Amino acid sequence: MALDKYGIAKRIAQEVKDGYYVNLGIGIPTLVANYIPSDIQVMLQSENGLLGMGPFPTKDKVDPDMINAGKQTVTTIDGAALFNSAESFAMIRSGKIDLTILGAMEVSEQGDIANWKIPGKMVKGMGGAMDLVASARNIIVAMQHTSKDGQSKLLKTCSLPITGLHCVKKIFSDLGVFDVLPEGGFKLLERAPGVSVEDIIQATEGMLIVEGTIPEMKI
Amino acid sequence: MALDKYGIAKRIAQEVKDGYYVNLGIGIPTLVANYIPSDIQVMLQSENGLLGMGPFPTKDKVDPDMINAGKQTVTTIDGAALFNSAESFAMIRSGKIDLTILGAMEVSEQGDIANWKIPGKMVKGMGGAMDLVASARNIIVAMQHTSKDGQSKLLKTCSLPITGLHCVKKIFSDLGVFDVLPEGGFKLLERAPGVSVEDIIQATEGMLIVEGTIPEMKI
Amino acid sequence: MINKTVTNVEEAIHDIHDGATIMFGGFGLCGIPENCIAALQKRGTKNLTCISNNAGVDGFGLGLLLATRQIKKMISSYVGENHEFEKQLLSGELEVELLPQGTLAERIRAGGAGIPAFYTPAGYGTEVAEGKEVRVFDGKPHLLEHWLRADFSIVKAWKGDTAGNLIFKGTARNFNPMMATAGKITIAEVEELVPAGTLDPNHIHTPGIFVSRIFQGEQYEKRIENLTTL
Amino acid sequence: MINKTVTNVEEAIHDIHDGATIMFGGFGLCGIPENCIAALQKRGTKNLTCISNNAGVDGFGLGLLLATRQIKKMISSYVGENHEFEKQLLSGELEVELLPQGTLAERIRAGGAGIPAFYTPAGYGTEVAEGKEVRVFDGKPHLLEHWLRADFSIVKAWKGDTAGNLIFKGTARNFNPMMATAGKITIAEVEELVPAGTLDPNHIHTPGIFVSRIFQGEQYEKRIENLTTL
Repeated sequence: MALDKYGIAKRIAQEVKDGYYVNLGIGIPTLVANYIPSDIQVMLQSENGLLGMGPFPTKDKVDPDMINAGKQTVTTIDGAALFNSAESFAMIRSGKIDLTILGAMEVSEQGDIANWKIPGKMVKGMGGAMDLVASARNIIVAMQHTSKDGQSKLLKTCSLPITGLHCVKKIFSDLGVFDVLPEGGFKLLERAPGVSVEDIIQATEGMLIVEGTIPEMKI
Repeated sequence: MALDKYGIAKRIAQEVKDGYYVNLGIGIPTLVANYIPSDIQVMLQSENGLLGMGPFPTKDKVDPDMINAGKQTVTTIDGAALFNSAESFAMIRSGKIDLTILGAMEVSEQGDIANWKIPGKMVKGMGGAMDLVASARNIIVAMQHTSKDGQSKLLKTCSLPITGLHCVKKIFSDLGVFDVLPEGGFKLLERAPGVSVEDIIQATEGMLIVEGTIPEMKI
Repeated sequence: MINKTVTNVEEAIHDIHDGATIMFGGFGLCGIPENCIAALQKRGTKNLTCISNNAGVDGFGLGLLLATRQIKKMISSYVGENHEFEKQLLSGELEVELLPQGTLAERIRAGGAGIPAFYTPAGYGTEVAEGKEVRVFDGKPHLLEHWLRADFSIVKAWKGDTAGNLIFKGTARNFNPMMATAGKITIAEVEELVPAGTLDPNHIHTPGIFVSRIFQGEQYEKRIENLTTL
Repeated sequence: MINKTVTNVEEAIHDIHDGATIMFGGFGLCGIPENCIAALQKRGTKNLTCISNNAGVDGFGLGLLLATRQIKKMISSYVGENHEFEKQLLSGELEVELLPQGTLAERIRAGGAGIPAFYTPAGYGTEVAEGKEVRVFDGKPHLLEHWLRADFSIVKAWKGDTAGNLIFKGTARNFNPMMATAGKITIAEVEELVPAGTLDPNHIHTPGIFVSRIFQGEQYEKRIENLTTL
């Protein structure tokens, strides 16, 4: 059975290593924070000006002056630092973030990502995503494998306006885990529990590479 | 009689107006601070990262972590702010300094200034002077009119490596006060006490403009 | 001491004219100049070009000025929270320039730092790159981006002093410090205005030289956009 | 908590190799990393390219490494205080690149901000402009300047915590915060090292993400260059 968004977040949490500085995008990526193992030390960066983001506050600790990039009320952990938006993106552009987790509407087999605009329909804006994908060393995407009407979102080429070229390193969808190869193509690494390789082939428009036995993911 | 360096500083102090942010260079400019009238409010900027520089400290208040751009121990006044060197020059380049007072080895009749290097002999470096002369709106120079061997330092063109082009607005020398005209030329505005127009003509190599009666300066 | 104090919000914004370009500090509803926005709505100043990371929400923040059609153009990075915005944009009533958030922040910082242009990798290969010079550094393509400056910058700080020095709190800092440097006239509203000499010079985020006018806001609602608790 | 603490200065500088490019914080003798400089002299690391606003004085600061001929090249803005420096420079033993102080600060800031190049008016029409691209913005000529980065940045702060966060004091801040951002490896020595969580996040000048190693210096002489009193 395909994963729900919590399942995707849980699987991605395994990618977070001890000592990492991590930027979490809006949506599923934000949920990842809830599943990071408690025995590793991680600093979450929020591009609105906070390094060392903690959990949501208890009701009595809510502070309207302390939010994350998704405009949710948050707290700080010991060792946190606050800074302005220019300093925040200085950090991002200079490659200090070890892992960046973003949502996406589409990803191409070349690692292009689209996540900010549907012409004529929806304009949210790119926020910090274009800066992140242009500079971060290690970008992984959390997304649904297909749209609500069943169209694949892992494509040969993106149909929507793109956010960045050749930047996505890994995809975690509700169906599986995929490396985006430097030479192009989605290499299947893991299947979601109960999802078959056949299901994934069906749901993937871009070039899918399946080598040997594909293990079921452990979450 | 020609002014000494204290006299030059005293005369320049009259150029400082209420509400000004002022940057003082090393040497005679630093002395200007001592003569600013006490009834006007001024903020002195030191490019090493201080706005709101106060007088030298008393012996018991000396702090090695609080110096000016000339590496002298200083104090802060109420309303002072500290910042890093990049922020300091952001302030300077964006034109927020109302008055900049610099020393010079030579000034040309076009307003070029040379004050950082004597080839083969002396290399101090330009420090912040090149940034200041390239960006500040209002640059005045404090200098001796002639070198120790009697050579004029107000020249047709600078002989030394220049610090900046077309930037000096006014010169205060030991002999007088001069506007540097936008079209070129030193326009004599005031004579130092006891110094004749003839003395000034003698000591000035660059184009000197003398119109009407030239008053003696009041200091 | 140089004194930047004005008596109230009306005096602070008295010369903001129709057609002005204005920077507004804030990220979402966090750290926005509530008092100045409300006063601008009351004053009815029109045809504004607003530079702000977001566009408020329906009924609060810049959403107030959108509702009254006082904004001609928005320069922002993310506007996903505002339905009125989306409506006016899709209908063509509102001009919009969307920029990567880091590019927006850096262009404003450049405006206040006297840097007319710089190169950044963000946006290469996207719509944002259209018409922009591309230059390769270390094998990586970058876009030439120009500074942003404004007729007025309106920022909101936690504490300020009469010399114009500002201290921000928490993530309400965001775009405020850069915007404070990039306005021809910079207006600061603060929660608490104190005499010069009260704030530790080592803690100041925005030196007073960048601030033209400062006043204590009458009241701060500080509306929360997404209240999330454990 | 991510912990950046190392036990002592030897561990902090253990991998600085001959030929390394190193940024040193400080303005004059104010805010310089005294302990690391002394340890580098002891270690004898050679052929260094040093990026530092000044070059110390005879017998203190970078003057120590000049005396032992450990420095191959200096990139600075003002070196007027050091006779050994002037001697080595005029004799051709020492390579020197002199830059306008604001350009030096901004190039280092750009290195830490991922901005490969920018335009500044400083130095146009002077020796500094030789070989540099000139471009006119708003009628004013500017020079293209590239970022500066280093193999190691060595900075000195007043207080630091185990997560690498730094707070500077007075004018000892100067070049330290920018340099902290521009080193492949950044070493911070501090007067007082405290546990993470002790410093107010709102007062931090350098976020810990930029700092690779931190330790408390054994002793600070803090020599004064020009003692001036009333």
